[in-house]
Amino acid sequence: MLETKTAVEPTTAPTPFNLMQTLSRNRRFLFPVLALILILIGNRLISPTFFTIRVGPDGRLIGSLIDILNRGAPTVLLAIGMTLVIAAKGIDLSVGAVIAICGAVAAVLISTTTLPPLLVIAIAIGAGILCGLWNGILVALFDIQPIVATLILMVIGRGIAQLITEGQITTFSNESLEFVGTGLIGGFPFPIFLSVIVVALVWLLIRSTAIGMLIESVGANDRASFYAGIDATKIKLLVYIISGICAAITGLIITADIKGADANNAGLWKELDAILAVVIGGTALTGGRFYLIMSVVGALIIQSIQTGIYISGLPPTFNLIVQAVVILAILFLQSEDFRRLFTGAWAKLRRQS
Amino acid sequence: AHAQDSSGAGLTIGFAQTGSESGWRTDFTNAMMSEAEAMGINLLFSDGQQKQENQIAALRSFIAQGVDAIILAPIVETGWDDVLQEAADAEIPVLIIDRGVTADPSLYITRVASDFVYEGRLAGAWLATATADRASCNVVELYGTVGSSPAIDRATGFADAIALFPQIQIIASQSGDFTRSGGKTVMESFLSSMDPSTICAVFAHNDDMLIGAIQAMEEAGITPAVDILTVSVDATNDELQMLIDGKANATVLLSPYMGGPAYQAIIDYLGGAELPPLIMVPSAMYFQDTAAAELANRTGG
Amino acid sequence: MGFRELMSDAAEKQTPVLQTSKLTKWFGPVRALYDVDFNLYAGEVHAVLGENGAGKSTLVKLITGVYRKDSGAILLEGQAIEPHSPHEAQAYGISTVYQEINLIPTLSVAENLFLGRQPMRMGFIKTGEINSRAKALLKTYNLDIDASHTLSAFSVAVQQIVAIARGVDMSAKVLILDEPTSSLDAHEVQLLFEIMRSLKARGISILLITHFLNQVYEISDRITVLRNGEKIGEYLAASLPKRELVSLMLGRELVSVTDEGNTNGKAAHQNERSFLQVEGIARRGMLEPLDLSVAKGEIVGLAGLLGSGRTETAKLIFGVEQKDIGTIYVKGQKTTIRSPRQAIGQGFGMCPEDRKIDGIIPELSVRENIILALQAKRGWFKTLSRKRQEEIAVEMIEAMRIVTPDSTKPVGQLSGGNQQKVILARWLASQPELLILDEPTRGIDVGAHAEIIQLIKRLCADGLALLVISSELAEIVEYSHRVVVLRDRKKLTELTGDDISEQMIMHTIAES
Amino acid sequence: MRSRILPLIATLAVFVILYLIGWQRFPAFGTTRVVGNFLTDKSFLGIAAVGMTFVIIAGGIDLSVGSVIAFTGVFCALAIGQWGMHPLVASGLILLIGAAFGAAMGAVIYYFKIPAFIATLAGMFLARGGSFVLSQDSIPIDHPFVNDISQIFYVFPDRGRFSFVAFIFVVVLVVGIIIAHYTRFGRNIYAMGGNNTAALLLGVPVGRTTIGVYTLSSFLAALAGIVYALYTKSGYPRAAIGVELDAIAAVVIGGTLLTGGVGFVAGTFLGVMIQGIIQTYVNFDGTLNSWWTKIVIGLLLFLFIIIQKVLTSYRGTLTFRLIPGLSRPAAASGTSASPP
Ligand SMILES: Nc1ncnc2c1ncn2[C@@H]1O[C@H](COP(=O)(O)OP(=O)(O)OP(=O)(O)O)[C@@H](O)[C@H]1O
Ligand SMILES: Nc1ncnc2c1ncn2[C@@H]1O[C@H](COP(=O)(O)OP(=O)(O)OP(=O)(O)O)[C@@H](O)[C@H]1O
Ligand SMILES: [Mg+2]
Ligand SMILES: [Mg+2]
Repeated sequence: MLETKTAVEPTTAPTPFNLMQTLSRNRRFLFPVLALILILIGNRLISPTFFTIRVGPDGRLIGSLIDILNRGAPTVLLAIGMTLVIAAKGIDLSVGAVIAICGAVAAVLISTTTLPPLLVIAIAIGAGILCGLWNGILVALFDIQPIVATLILMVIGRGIAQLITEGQITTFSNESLEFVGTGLIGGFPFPIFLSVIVVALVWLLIRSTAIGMLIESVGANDRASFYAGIDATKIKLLVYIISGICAAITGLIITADIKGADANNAGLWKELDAILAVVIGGTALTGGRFYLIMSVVGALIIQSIQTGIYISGLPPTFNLIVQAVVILAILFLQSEDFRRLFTGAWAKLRRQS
Repeated sequence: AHAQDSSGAGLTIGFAQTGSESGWRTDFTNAMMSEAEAMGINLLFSDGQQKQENQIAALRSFIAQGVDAIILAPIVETGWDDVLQEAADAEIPVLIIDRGVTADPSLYITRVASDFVYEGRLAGAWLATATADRASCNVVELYGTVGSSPAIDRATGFADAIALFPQIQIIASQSGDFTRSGGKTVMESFLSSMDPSTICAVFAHNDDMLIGAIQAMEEAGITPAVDILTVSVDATNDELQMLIDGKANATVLLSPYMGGPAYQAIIDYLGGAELPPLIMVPSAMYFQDTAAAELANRTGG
Repeated sequence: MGFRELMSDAAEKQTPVLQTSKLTKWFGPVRALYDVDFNLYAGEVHAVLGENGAGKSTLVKLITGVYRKDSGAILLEGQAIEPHSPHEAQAYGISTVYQEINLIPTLSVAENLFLGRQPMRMGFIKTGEINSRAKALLKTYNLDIDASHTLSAFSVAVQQIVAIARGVDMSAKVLILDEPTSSLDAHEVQLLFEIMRSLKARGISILLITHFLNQVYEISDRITVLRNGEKIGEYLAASLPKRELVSLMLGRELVSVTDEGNTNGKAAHQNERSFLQVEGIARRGMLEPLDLSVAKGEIVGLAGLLGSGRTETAKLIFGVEQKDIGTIYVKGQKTTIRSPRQAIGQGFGMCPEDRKIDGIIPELSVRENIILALQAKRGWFKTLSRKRQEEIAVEMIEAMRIVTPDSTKPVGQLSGGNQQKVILARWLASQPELLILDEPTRGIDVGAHAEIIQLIKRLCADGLALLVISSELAEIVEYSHRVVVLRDRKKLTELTGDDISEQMIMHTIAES
Repeated sequence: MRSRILPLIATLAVFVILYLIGWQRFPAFGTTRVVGNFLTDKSFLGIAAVGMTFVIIAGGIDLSVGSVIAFTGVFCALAIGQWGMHPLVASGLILLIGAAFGAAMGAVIYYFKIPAFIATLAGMFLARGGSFVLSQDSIPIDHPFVNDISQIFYVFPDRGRFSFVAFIFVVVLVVGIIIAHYTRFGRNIYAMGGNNTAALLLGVPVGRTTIGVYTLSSFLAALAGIVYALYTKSGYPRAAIGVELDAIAAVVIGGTLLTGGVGFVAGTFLGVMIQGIIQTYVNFDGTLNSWWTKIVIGLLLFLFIIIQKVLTSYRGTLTFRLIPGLSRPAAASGTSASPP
């Protein structure tokens, strides 16, 4: 080669910039967590017993914090699948319908057949995989725009779920299946464990293999990924299938929780919660970089707002407005440009005084 | 329109249903369909999917097809004037079922309905008698879908009734969206955020929410119907079972069997009879001791 | 040249049309521009030169309001201005052609040319006139295309000409050209220079950024050299020898910019069995049947004018586009290649022409971009350990002298030339047997340019088969063992040995 | 040029085919009454969808339209019935409020870089919540002026009606097409959606245009709300739930790419009409119960999209997407711009 004097070294700035950099590096993680903490504190101000956890019968822990984790589990699960789908530049509007389908499948099978509960659960998850596969095929092979492709299943899916339950709430009584929704381990409701397990598994799948990077690559620039030899079709199929599985597990939880499949209402508008959680967590809807754990934080934020509204004593008429205002506040807090507006004003003030 | 004898055979009737948001609604739809079949009526069914505009479009389609009569289960009370006028112009009689409409009564032949406010009052009155001997009774309300007329009316009726009994207070009210999991979630958060022993009764705008709430109570170690009294509306089969099991106290019947009276009214009308402006389907209440008989009656018949 | 001296003397006395003083810009910890004073006088062509990442584009973007300056001032005709957006800069009379092609792929060529300045009648756009005016405008650039077609249907070169045509047509006081010629061949460049001269004559000042030093000397009056974000100096082009210029830019001597003599003496490879053999591949409207072979340890150059079908040939071989007919043999085995994935499986690698669209994954880090192809080749589960990834990345960053604070920086934030190096690094890391390079030196600075040519030769010596496309004939001539000449989407001939020379290639193209 | 209007032609073809099939099965399909119904029943959706078209072409999305429609209805009903405003004054006022609401969302999206999906989702919650706060009940609108207006219609030969609201829809459509293709604002919207960074560098006033496009969308949503209020003569806080999804579906069916930069207002009209046809078909059939209604609507939508895909895909055959980048080069290049 040529004579190799060290290449141009980027000059490093004095300390204040380093501080800025550390801040900006961790900004993505800092602000959602900060928002969650603020909301929890807000809830504590509304209800003095918010942080209190008492022990109920059969050792069940009862308290608002447990509620948030337990009730947040469905959103957490959906948000995980949705994060991957969004990272691959897609979106999955059908998760609500998939919840209904899988719940219906499980409830009908358990109440009308003698299949063992584990098999029923497996079949329900299989239904979720099928749904994901269908979405994936439409998006990856038929090249239909994700929002429309999944809209089709969103419409059809709820119809299918109603078809399975014939529009009734199919109730059942089976301890094993009920355990999925209401079981206890060490006083904690089982859905909490379920969501932790799924988060861990997906995390492992994504980070101990190359799949995470490949998803980000496909989502950020699918043409360049194509040139680099990445099989985008498979990646897209995979993310929709994972989303389908997450929705299926959510469907099982929701169904087991009320010991019945409510095809009409199970998971209704849940897709919006999931998308919101992903975005609050910092993953861009335009695909690319994703932040799995932050999506979980996002889901918990949404559930904390919801629980806060329940305990606030405010008339239900105000629910939506409160939600909108809190969510906007969080997004503003996260927006660098918004913060700059204030830091700028503050700096000016300080300079004047 | 045809001149008809008293059987409905050969009539084509369009039925614009609101949607399929609950088990009760499905019962109602099924009852409408099976009753039509029994009477030999050709029923054109349209599911409005919770949207008034879809229902209006359905009515317009029925008019364009030239059906003999239209039955409308309006999702909301207002906004039907123009399309009802169109039907009148096309000389197609319209019958309103379930919820009411604000349109000029001359635009429809009659309304077959139950009264949501009355249901709320019944529930309130029952609670007042059940707690007559208590010094105070704090009620939590499981509100239906915000802005829907059954929720608004049942809340109003209940509030009217308990206003006469100062010892009864609503201490919390949240929307469970008429769903089971909604009811369970809201009840759960009530139980976590307040001392359960301060709650005397729960009033749910429908049975599904109550069933969810009962599960929440059981999980929190509270005995429903004993520690906390319950009253709700609909009298679905699942709720009757709860009554039989002693997990609930009372439910107000909202009958899904409105098709028969409705078809009969149309046949009468086409035959030239005068109709009363409102045909009420009887309301009733079921308790722990009367539920079993009703359930047997339903599943048997 | 007395004329130039005279002109610049005159310039010294007048106030500059455009002036920056102590302009500074930080990107986090990276100092992209520091205390730069820059003067652009009326009616001059002023070249801004420097290595990749020296801060040239940053200077441009500060002037046009894409970035906000940290400190310093920008003056237009003596008045301080503070453009907040390119829109405002345009209103000041500053028109810019940015480094990467920045046009709207989904709009038609004509609409791109007249976006924001469409001919109007009573508040409404005269659509018909846009197309006819576009056609007329492109005629002056010797481009005879249907301007009502969507821009994305055209090659990079055409898009670049469109961008230039738009910028030039809009220029009022100042025209800024950031590497306008990176995809153009000599003919187009001459055309552009002619147009620049006529603009100059009309008193319009031109800021030119380029890595082609010959072009600098041909057209510019004055040179400002940037290095590492700082201004090294301002010189009259006529009085600055090229060698000195290079060392000013690099901050060191450049040993043997072109190490003399080409490598094509080694015709021995001819006899070896080809690694890749292509027979009669063609696709309607894209390429006429073409034969080609590349052996290991051999460099085959593809030469031709713009639109001659070089990129298409590469795309068909690499499976980016599907061929209608023809066969591809790899190591004598007949193979089907329907996607880059399959091509990579056969040991191919391809560095595409359009780095922004087909090359970089802007959000991913330098490290991830570098190991991407290698990882894709290994599949989902055979992951490279983080440590190994880091090693590869660091090795490549050093070997290719990629200017980046560390391997975690998103590639989208690197300077254009460094992005190009990252893509090259990606393919080298994937350890291919055959490397197809489409314009590998596009946007690369002089120092790196020489390095990349060295690299190509070294790879060849290491036994790689290389198929290289370049618009720079000198470059092709320097390293190719064989040169395939294309014209009008057809292979004209194949030159070998001593026949390989710029004159011969030009001659072949011009003849027939 | 031809390749760009191909989706539009394909959509038109599918529309015609569907219509003919409908006509074949139900002779009433051919009457002007059904055609008039199409226009009238879908007018509010159509108006909102025109606004949505612009937003989507600009590369954004607006989830607030359904809520804005509801808010408008409730506001008008209260303004006319309780605050004693003249309907024209109330309409003018709500159009202003709508436009301001859209401008606010646009500003939040542009200045604070909050994704459109989320900013407008918050807008959706706000507007819906606002309508609940104004009133929980549905409120009838009873005003002689409103009654007169809703009696304006042109009667076709066999009793079909071309109503006043349908007239507004058609006017909005024509104005929309003109804005999209014959104004700088319109072309800037296309440019922004094609490649936001490049548009900025080319001197498109991106901030102004972003705010403008959401203003336009909310303005049209408010207009759709007025039309809806006229259509139902009432205001209802739960009205038009989910209309944004219908509008998005109409826009996309009409050949507009959700990735931005490509699309037609006229296509949106076809998209709306296709939804109308599917709905009318299901209504005429009358034998589908609630769940089969959903399944059939979804399947017809699916079928339609597949036919459209086949008609527009290269060489007329269904090209499976084995080569992801190439089937949509515009979309890919539009989004891979490096950050400024
Ligand atoms: N948006 C950005 N964010 C962070 N760093 C940036 C950004 N844009 C440029 N830089 C950094 O600023 C420095 C100067 O970049 P610039 O693009 O001005 O170089 P250049 O002289 O134009 O190089 P080239 O010849 O390769 O185009 C580089 O180190 C680059 O990494
Ligand atoms: N000067 C020109 N006039 C008209 N059309 C041109 C011109 N240059 C290129 N084109 C068009 O651009 C399209 C793509 O050709 P392309 O430029 O990619 O070929 P190429 O040989 O790879 O050239 P390069 O690699 O220099 O871009 C062709 O359809 C061609 O007609
Ligand atoms: Mg540059
Ligand atoms: Mg090329």
